[in-house]
Order: sequence, then C-alpha cells, then structure tokens
Amino acid sequence: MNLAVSLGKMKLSNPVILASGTCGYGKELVSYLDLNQVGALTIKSLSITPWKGNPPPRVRETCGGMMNSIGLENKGVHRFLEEDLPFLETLTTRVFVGIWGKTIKEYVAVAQELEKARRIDAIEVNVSCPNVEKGGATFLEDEETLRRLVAEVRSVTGKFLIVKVGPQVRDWGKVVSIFEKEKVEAISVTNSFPALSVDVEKMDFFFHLKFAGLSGPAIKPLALKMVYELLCVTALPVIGMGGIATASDALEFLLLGARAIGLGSYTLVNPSSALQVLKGLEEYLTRKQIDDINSIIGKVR
Amino acid sequence: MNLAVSLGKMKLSNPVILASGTCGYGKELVSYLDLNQVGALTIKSLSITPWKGNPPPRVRETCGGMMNSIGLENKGVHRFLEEDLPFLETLTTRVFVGIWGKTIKEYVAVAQELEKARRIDAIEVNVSCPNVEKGGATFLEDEETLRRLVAEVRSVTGKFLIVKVGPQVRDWGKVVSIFEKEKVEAISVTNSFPALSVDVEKMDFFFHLKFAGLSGPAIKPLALKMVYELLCVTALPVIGMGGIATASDALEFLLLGARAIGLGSYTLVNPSSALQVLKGLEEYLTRKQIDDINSIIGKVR
Amino acid sequence: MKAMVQNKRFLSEKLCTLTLTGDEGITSASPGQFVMVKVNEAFDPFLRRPLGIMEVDGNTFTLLFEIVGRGTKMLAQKNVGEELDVLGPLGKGFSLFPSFGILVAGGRGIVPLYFLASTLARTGIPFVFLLGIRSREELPLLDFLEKFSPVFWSCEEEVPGGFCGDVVALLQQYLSSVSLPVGTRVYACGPEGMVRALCRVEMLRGIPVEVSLESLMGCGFGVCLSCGVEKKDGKGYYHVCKDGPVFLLSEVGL
Amino acid sequence: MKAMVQNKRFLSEKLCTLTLTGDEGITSASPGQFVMVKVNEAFDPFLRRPLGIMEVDGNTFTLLFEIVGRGTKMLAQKNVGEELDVLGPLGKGFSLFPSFGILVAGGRGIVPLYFLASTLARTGIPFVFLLGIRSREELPLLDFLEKFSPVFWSCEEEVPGGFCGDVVALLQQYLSSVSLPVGTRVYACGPEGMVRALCRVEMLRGIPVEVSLESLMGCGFGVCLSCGVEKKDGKGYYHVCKDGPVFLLSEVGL
Ligand SMILES: Cc1cc2nc3c(=O)[nH]c(=O)nc-3n(C[C@H](O)[C@H](O)[C@H](O)COP(=O)(O)OP(=O)(O)OC[C@H]3O[C@@H](n4cnc5c(N)ncnc54)[C@H](O)[C@@H]3O)c2cc1C
Ligand SMILES: Cc1cc2nc3c(=O)[nH]c(=O)nc-3n(C[C@H](O)[C@H](O)[C@H](O)COP(=O)(O)OP(=O)(O)OC[C@H]3O[C@@H](n4cnc5c(N)ncnc54)[C@H](O)[C@@H]3O)c2cc1C
Ligand SMILES: Cc1cc2nc3c(=O)[nH]c(=O)nc-3n(C[C@H](O)[C@H](O)[C@H](O)COP(=O)(O)O)c2cc1C
Ligand SMILES: Cc1cc2nc3c(=O)[nH]c(=O)nc-3n(C[C@H](O)[C@H](O)[C@H](O)COP(=O)(O)O)c2cc1C
Ligand code: FES
Ligand code: FES
Repeated sequence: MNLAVSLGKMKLSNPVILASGTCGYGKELVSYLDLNQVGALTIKSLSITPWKGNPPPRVRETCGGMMNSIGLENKGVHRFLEEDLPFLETLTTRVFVGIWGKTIKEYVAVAQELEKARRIDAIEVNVSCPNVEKGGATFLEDEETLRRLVAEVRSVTGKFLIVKVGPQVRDWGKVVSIFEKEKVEAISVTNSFPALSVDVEKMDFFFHLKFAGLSGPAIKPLALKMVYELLCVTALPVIGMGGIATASDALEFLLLGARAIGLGSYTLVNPSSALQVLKGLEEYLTRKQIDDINSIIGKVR
Repeated sequence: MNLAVSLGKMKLSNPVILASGTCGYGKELVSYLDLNQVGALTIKSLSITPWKGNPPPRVRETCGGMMNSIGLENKGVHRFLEEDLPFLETLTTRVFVGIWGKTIKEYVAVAQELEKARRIDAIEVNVSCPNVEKGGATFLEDEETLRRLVAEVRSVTGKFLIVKVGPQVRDWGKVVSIFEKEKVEAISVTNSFPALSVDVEKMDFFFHLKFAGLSGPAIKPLALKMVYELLCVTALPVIGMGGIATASDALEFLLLGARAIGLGSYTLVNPSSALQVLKGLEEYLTRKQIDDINSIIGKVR
Repeated sequence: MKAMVQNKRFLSEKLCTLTLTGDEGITSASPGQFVMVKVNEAFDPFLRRPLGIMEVDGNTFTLLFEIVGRGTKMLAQKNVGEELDVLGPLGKGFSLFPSFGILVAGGRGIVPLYFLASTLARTGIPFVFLLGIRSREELPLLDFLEKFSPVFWSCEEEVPGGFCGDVVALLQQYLSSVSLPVGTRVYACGPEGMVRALCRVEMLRGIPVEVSLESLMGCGFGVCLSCGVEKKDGKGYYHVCKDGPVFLLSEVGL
Repeated sequence: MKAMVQNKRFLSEKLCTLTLTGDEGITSASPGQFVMVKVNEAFDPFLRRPLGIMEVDGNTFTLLFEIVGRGTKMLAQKNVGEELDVLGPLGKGFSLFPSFGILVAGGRGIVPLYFLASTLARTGIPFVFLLGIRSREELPLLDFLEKFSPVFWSCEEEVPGGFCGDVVALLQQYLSSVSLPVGTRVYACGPEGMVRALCRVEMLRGIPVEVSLESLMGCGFGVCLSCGVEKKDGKGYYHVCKDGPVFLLSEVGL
C-alpha cells in the first residue's frame, strides 16, 4: 500500500504531519511516538529572539476543543539551532519549521538563520500573528504587507516554502494569487480561530488579551469549509488541519483535496495519535481496496 | 430577585429566549416546559408560501455540536396563522416570529401578514439566507440589498423589529449603521456557521448542498467574540446566542452585554433546558448576592 | 426521564439489550414508538440516539440495539445501576387491530415488531412473524420469537432450519403459500434495502403495509424538522419523529 | 497507559480516591510527579486532568482528588473494573534527601506530600507533617497520616484536637517552637493562597522551600507551553509540567 504523498516537489512518506505549536521542538514526544513514522513534524513557530509569550492563563478547555493564548512563546531561532537541531539531525522524517515575527524584518532574519541548517526541509510562515507595525492586525488582513512579507522571505530562502493561514482571510482569491506569484510552494490551513471566553466567576475576560485561538474537533467543519474553498481557487498543495483527531477526520480533508493533514490540539490529548491516524488510514484503504492514498485525494469535489 | 430585562422598549420577564428553528411552532414543546416561563419564544422563520426545505440528510452530529441543512422548511405564514396562532394566543409569554424570503418582496409579504396578529410581539428578520435575485449569496453579504430589505420590512410593520445576523457579516460597523438608521430595534447574533462535512464511507459531501450550518456548544467561543465585537460598535440591544447549553454559557453572553440570550440546538437535546438555564441564573445571582440581573449585563467590557 | 439500567445482555458482539426502569411516562408506550437516549452526560456525543421500544412492563422497558457507531458503543458500556437520560415514548406507532398481521423484521428491525407481536398476542389477534438475519451471529434474535407462532426465519448465510436468502424472498414464499383474510396488514421494520424491496413485491398489492422507518434525528419531538422523509407525491416531507416512525409504505417516497 | 479501577472510596462528598492498576511505567514514579487522566472516551471534556500521584505499589497507584468541576465529577463516577487512559508519571518531583523535612499540606495538597512522607519514612529521614483543612468535612484526610509522626493539623473551623486557623499559622507556631537541623527543607502543596502566604513567613528565610504548583495544562508533557508560571526575575516563564510541578519557592514569581 502506498501512503507516500507529495506537496509539489516535497515528498512525504505519508500525509500525517504534526502541526506547529503542538509538538514542541520534537524531543518532547519521543517517549510517545517514533517521530520517523510521521510524514513531517512542524517545529513551533520561532522568532529571531526568545519570546516569553502571554501571561497565564494560557489555555481553556471548550466544548469539543480548547482555546489557547500561548502568545507564540519560543526559545528563539538561535537556541533552537543549538539545542534542538542536533536531535532533529538524528531523525529521518521531514522537519518543517514554523517562523513568525513582529515585523517583516524579523521574519526574514529567522528565515536566514534557518537557511544554514540543511536538515530543515521546509519553512512554514505563520502569518496569523499581529503585525506590530500595522497596529496589531494580522499580516493576513493586509494584502500588500502580506505580499511583501512573503516575497522577502522567499528571497532569502531556498527551502520549501509553506505559508500558514487562518480564518482572518477576507478574500481567498487575492491571498492565493499573492502566494502563487511569490512562489509559495504549499499552504497550511487553518490556524486556530480567534474567539472569546468569559470567566463568569471572576466576572472578567478569561484571557488577559481577551481573544484567544479556538482549536480542536469543534472547529473541524469550519476548517473543512476553508480547505474546500481554498482548493476552489488554487492548485497549490494544501496541508489541511483543524480539529483532526481520528483517521476519519483526516480522510475528510484528504477527500476534499488536501495533500497532507496536520494534527494539532489532539496531540496534546493523545501524544501518539498520529500513529493511530496512520493506522486508521491504512485500515480504511484496505477496507476500500485502494492501494494508493493518492487515488482518494480530491475525490470529493 | 429581578430577572426581567428589556430590549429597548421590549420588556421580557427574563432573558431566556427560545431561538428560531429549534422550538418549532411552540406547541411541540408543551410537554417539556411551561412556555410562559421563558422570556420569549421565536417561531421558526416563516416564508410567504409553504417551503419544503432541503432533501435529507438534514442533520449531522459534530463534535460538541451539530450541522443542519433543514433549508428553512416551514408551513408558510398563512397556515401558521391558522393552525398555530390560536395556541400562541393562550400564552402570556412574548412571541417572536422569524421571517425569511427568497426576495425582498417575499419578506415584506410575510411581515404584512403577521402585522394583523396582535399576539405577535416581534418580527425577527433572518437575513442569513440566500438571496435568489443575487445569485444565492446571503442578504447579509450585500450591504445595499440588506439596507433595502430592512427598510422595506420596517415600512410595513409597527411591530418590534429584530434582525438576526450570522458570521457572514464582513463589516460590523456598516451593517450596524444600516440597522440603526432603518430603525431596527434589536439584533440577534448569531445564526449558525456555514461549514462542511464529508461522508468518508460514501466518499461524498455529507449534505446535498455541500454546506450546512454549524451550531451548538462547539461555536460558543466564536459567537461570544461576535457579540463582543458587535457591542463595540452599537448601542442597539443584542440577543446573544450560539452554543448556549448551561446557565454559565448564558452568563458569558450577558456579562459581555447581551440583554437576552437564545437557546438553540441544546433545546433539541434537552427540551426543558431553558428552565434549567433560568434556575442556574437564579442560583448564580443568589450566590453572588446580586438581586437584579441587569446589574451584571455588560459588566465585562 | 431518568432511567436506571436494571439489566444488560449481549446477544452477540454487536447486539445488546438494556432493560431500564423509568417513570410513569413509559407505561403508555405502544408498539412502534421510540425513545431518545442520551448516551452520556457530556456534550459529545451531542445528540440523543433514537431507539425503538421492545418491551414495556410497568415502568420498566427494554431496548435492543446494534452497536454501529460511537453512541451505541458507549451505550453498550453502561453498567447495571447507571442512569440514562431518556425522552419518550415518542412518535406514532403501528395500528393495532388488523384481522391478521404479517410481521416482517430485518435484523434489529425486530424491536418494534416484537413489541407489536406481544400486543397482538395479548389481544388474540393472529399473526405470522417473519425474521430475516444477515449472519449466524444474529441467531440469538430468534430466541425472542419462541413464544410466538408461526415464526419463519431466513438467513443470508446457510444455517440449518432457516430459509436461505433475505426476508423479502421469505415473505414472497410465504405469501404464495397462503390465502390471506380480509383485513390483513403487513408490518415491517428493517434496513433501507429491505423496505425498498417490499415496495416491489407484487403480491402485496392491495394489502396495507405499515413500515417503521429510521432517519437521522436532531430532536425526536418535532421541533427541528431534521427527520424529513419524502412524501410519495414529492410535495414535501413527512417527519419521521412526529408523523412516524410508522408510515404506510404507500405514502412515502423511498 | 490503560489503568483499571481497582478501588474507589469517597472520603467525603467532595473527596474521592481511586486506586488503579496500570503498567510498568508507573513503577518509577517519585513523589511530586503527576499523571494526566482522560476522564472519558469522548471529546468532551477534551483535555486530560492533571492529578498528583499519592501512592505507588508496583503497577498499582492511588489518586486522591477533590470534585471541583465536570472532569473530577465524571472521574468520581467511575466504577471498579472500568478503564481510564492515563499518561505518566510526569514532571519533576521533590528532592528526596533533606536532613529533616517539614511537609506542609493544604487540603488536597496532601497528595504529593503523602507520597513524599512514605518515601522519607522508608529511607529513615525524619520529618514533620503539617496538614491544614478548611472544614470538618475534610477530617478523613487525617486518617492517611496515622502512620506518620509527628503530625500536626489545623482546621479553619474549630474542631477538637486541631489547631484552629490555617496551616501557615500552624507552621509558624511549629517553627517558633523548634530549632531546625542544618539541611532542613520545607515541602509544600496547597491552594494558591497558602503558597503565597508561605512567601511571607519570615522564619523560613534561609530554609529552602519546595512547592508543588498547579496550573492549567494543555498537555502535561511539555509541547504546548500552556502551563507557564512566571520566573522570579520576571524574565519569562517556567513550565509547570516539565520544569515542575515542584519548584523552589524562591525561583517562581507568584
Ligand atoms: C425511530 C428509530 C428507531 C430506531 N430503533 C432502533 C433500535 O431499536 N435498535 C437499533 O439498534 N437501532 C435503532 N435505530 C437506529 C439507531 O438510532 C442508530 O443505529 C443509532 O442512532 C446509531 O448511533 P451511533 O452513535 O452508534 O452511530 P453513529 O453513526 O456514530 O451516529 C452518528 C449520528 O447519526 C445518527 N444515526 C446513525 N445511524 C442512524 C440510524 N440508522 N437512524 C437514525 N440515526 C442514526 C446517530 O443517532 C447520531 O446522531 C432507530 C432509529 C430510529 C430513527
Ligand atoms: C500537577 C498538578 C497536580 C494536581 N494534583 C491534584 C490532586 O492530586 N488532587 C486534586 O484534587 N487536584 C489536583 N490538581 C488539580 C486538578 O487538576 C483540578 O482540580 C482538575 O483538573 C479540575 O478538573 P475539573 O474538570 O473537575 O474542573 P473544571 O474547572 O471543570 O476544569 C476545567 C479545566 O480547567 C482545568 N483545571 C481546573 N482547575 C485546575 C487546577 N486547579 N489545576 C489544573 N487544572 C485545573 C481542568 O483540568 C480543565 O482543563 C492538580 C493539578 C496539577 C496541575
Ligand atoms: C497550544 C497551541 C499552540 C499553537 N502554536 C502555534 C504556533 O506556534 N504556530 C502556528 O503556526 N500554529 C500554532 N498553533 C495552531 C495549530 O498548529 C493548528 O493550526 C490549530 O490548532 C488548528 O488545528 P487543531 O484544531 O488540530 O489544533 C497552536 C495551536 C495550539 C493548540
Ligand atoms: C435545526 C435548526 C434549525 C434552525 N432554523 C432556523 C430558522 O429557521 N431561522 C433562524 O433564524 N435560525 C435558525 N436556526 C439557528 C438557531 O436559531 C441559532 O441561531 C443557531 O443554531 C445558533 O445557536 P445554537 O448554537 O444555540 O444552536 C436553526 C438552528 C438549528 C440547529
Ligand atoms: S427529529 Fe427533530 S423534528 Fe424530527
Ligand atoms: S501543559 Fe503543555 S507544556 Fe506544560
């Protein structure tokens, strides 16, 4: 049975990817799953300097999911290269690295740092974070800045380039034409959904920043719609994610045409769920007597 | 303890409203709850002629919620007035009636029919449905049409006028200024979220029309964000809904400033949940030693 | 109502019965009616599960279900003493006064028909019970029919004592071997394929066939309109939970 | 791992212990470590619940928890024979070789300290156990301490035999009555208010205080960074699940 898929020129041994921010720097998961068995892992989005993130509380359980306000805490690209790259170099699986910045310059700087590390297979540009130069709206919400961001990162990296988008997108057509023109090679969709929660006992917003990102099974039907609509306007390969917990969830995205899928929040609950999803995909293909996963990708259009 | 609230000039004995489409024509619920105990019930959106709705399947359970593709099936305003109004006339609670149309004319016609029925306290205009004259996008997505729709309904009805919006709104500021200008008296937010689901066994879209509306606890954090943002731009009274199942859920909306709350999907699961929510509100106020619910409305801003 | 599990029994790996004690409300249940069961106290699974009522004895009632997905799996994990939240009885059941009844059940379709058979037996109305099963694993269903007679059964795999084939073929064989009294009614419940096949049975022309249908349900009590089943004339939908689950085969478009 | 409920006991309406049999993995647990428990097989509640390990005996371990919300309520409904999905042992525990230990527990904070006390007792290290409870309903917690000595306890309502007040006041009374050997360590676990109050106890100056903290957790094993607790110097966050749950009181900003 063939589970290998390709995102353009990027080949993956299977379509199951660990999503950014939910598999740490990789190492944390070794006692729960053999990282070489997943298609790729995506390192938590890195910034140019260490970033402390938001004050607690940082997480709230919701019905069928969770909200997080981690605030992109990370150790910064330099410490990552020093402390974690050696471990990642022992792996055979694909390593994607998320990047973010408060300004375009910061994004570019991170990409440049990563360029030196041959072991890193792809850069995933997280554009759902606040652009401090533009008053805090995300880079996704301002098409001209988005174009510049993507073009500048592209100009400094020869690595496979993924952009990760979220529900802030106003016009898929426009965003996609920027990505296509600036030679983005794949799109990850979706990041978490901006949402709100109130602490009724304290009579206050639950999170200090009021809003936090909703993720997990609750959002799956919304994420599926986004993936479907995105695939109506682009031929770029799409990594589908948002609420995937089971093989059946993954299949929904693949059938719609996502060429790979990301497991996010559910890894927090079941750190080995990627393997269970993989096993479930194999069982499905066996049951349906299909011997290549590629023949189901995009079957539902 | 005072639970009575007001939406502008509309007084309700308490803030708990049964949302449109989830309490049928009222009668269906009598064996589960005393309708006079809720603040208001909202009759399923009526069209000028009976409407058969969408082919099955019409519902799918999702994680923490459900998707529906009822397609606005209803018996039409005439049969409603004949068959159901007499029953509603025996009630003392507020009766809101949802209306919809495929064209502005149809909306106006329904509103005119309802005008005669003195027992009906308010009209709730459901603008999240496809405008057949504009290629099927919802009325919400085209501001000029929305303005005409609201103005024309307003011109034929003296009843309390509510508009019910959904997540299709692109620019709250614009939509709200239309409502304010055209003398809408309250806003219900939110309708269900357009979403997608795939039947992996059949390898097809689960619903015939591909998209269906996501509702239930899963969407609560998204609905709360909508209510919060809406209340940042308007002083019109807001009826908050989306995923409410418990008193604590209801309190989140009220604390943000919603003056009343709607119970939708959860009524399907627990037909008497409105009473449990009411009881929970009372318990909360008692515990917090607050004797008027109005003093918590909008406390979290 | 809250209903407490009194007894649980696995008939096979996939078939389970639960006997529950509820309240007064259930006493009035009639054959063909169903209940809506909440399988846990969480919001996932969100919706209740519709299940037919198999037997009622005072406040006590029995469900029999097939484990097909998450909800029924969780239900089968309930232990004696645990409580379930149940709504019902709901829906419109079978008509109870034929001169002669032909009861045709496919698999778990036995549930409402067992209840009907018990009621007919009690009122002395003669009937024949035809049960079709898919495989030998479902043989324990036959045990329920011991007290009724005549009973015929079919199995899609070859099993000694049973007609080999599906229950509609068995019905045809039966129909061609008897002459039916005036006032005979057919009562059926089973998988969609079986119900569709019934529509094509020539020998049923002129005989009223009541069929209990399944459909996805949001509420079970008529408010959501999720449970549409097309009317024969194409002019709109019946609603399985209110207008049914029992319909005349001739009035629905399948 | 899958862990099967061997025993369940309610100490009071709100306090429950579960003894579970898991696998080899749990054998290596040390005092202060915790497990992440999935309370059911559904997606609601979505996240696991962090619970301290109270006792380990081979593959068998005991949890003691307070019923505070939905998850702990569901956990308390588990019956003997049911299986739970458990991750762990997780986190970094207490240091085990003081010359003398002062164990200060507030309410359910007894959990890791009971485990620590058992370990210290086994290795012959002397210690004193101070337990504070809120009300007489929590008195059954005292039973766990029978085998240890000396034990002092306080209760916020007046109860014969106990110090009336909170456990930090009790600690102060204790500290002013003894002279401590070099190498004494304080070990504490309890509600936030208690931990904050410890920071203000003058007599603890110079004595290392190890405190087991609670925080909201997404994962429990270090990938999500949900469990931040501020560093004393304000320069970023420790993560309770990886860097803790046990910290030196002097290194965290509360
Ligand atoms: C009036 C009525 C009476 C029924 N009586 C019985 C009975 O006595 N014994 C029995 O074994 N089954 C009966 N069914 C079918 C039973 O409701 C489904 O098998 C059950 O809901 C499946 O739930 P699940 O969570 O295991 O499956 P899943 O597939 O995980 O369920 C997903 C969703 O689909 C719904 N669903 C799936 N299959 C069906 C179905 N066939 N009919 C209705 N809803 C479905 C579920 O309720 C749930 O909302 C009846 C259905 C109806 C409508
Ligand atoms: C390392 C550690 C060890 C713990 N050990 C114990 C123990 O041995 N005994 C015990 O009774 N309690 C212990 N707790 C607290 C326990 O985790 C919470 O009381 C429990 O998670 C509440 O769950 P709930 O669903 O009942 O409450 P809800 O309030 O409904 O929970 C909602 C969400 O908040 C989280 N949450 C709520 N309160 C806490 C809390 N105090 N700490 C962490 N998460 C919380 C829940 O896990 C869940 O994600 C420990 C916490 C941590 C971090
Ligand atoms: C705790 C947490 C941290 C996350 N951090 C990041 C991040 O650093 N960068 C990023 O691109 N996405 C981040 N995400 C988003 C996820 O990668 C994923 O896109 C989103 O959660 C939707 O998928 P899910 O529903 O499977 O979780 C984070 C999500 C969670 C839950
Ligand atoms: C089965 C179903 C039918 C609905 N029908 C209508 C309708 O006819 N008119 C309308 O305005 N909203 C309708 N709604 C939307 C609800 O009134 C409510 O706005 C939405 O479901 C969000 O609230 P909830 O999460 O509490 O369900 C329907 C919702 C459901 C679940
Ligand atoms: S299931 Fe809701 S109307 Fe039938
Ligand atoms: S809880 Fe996830 S990192 Fe600590």
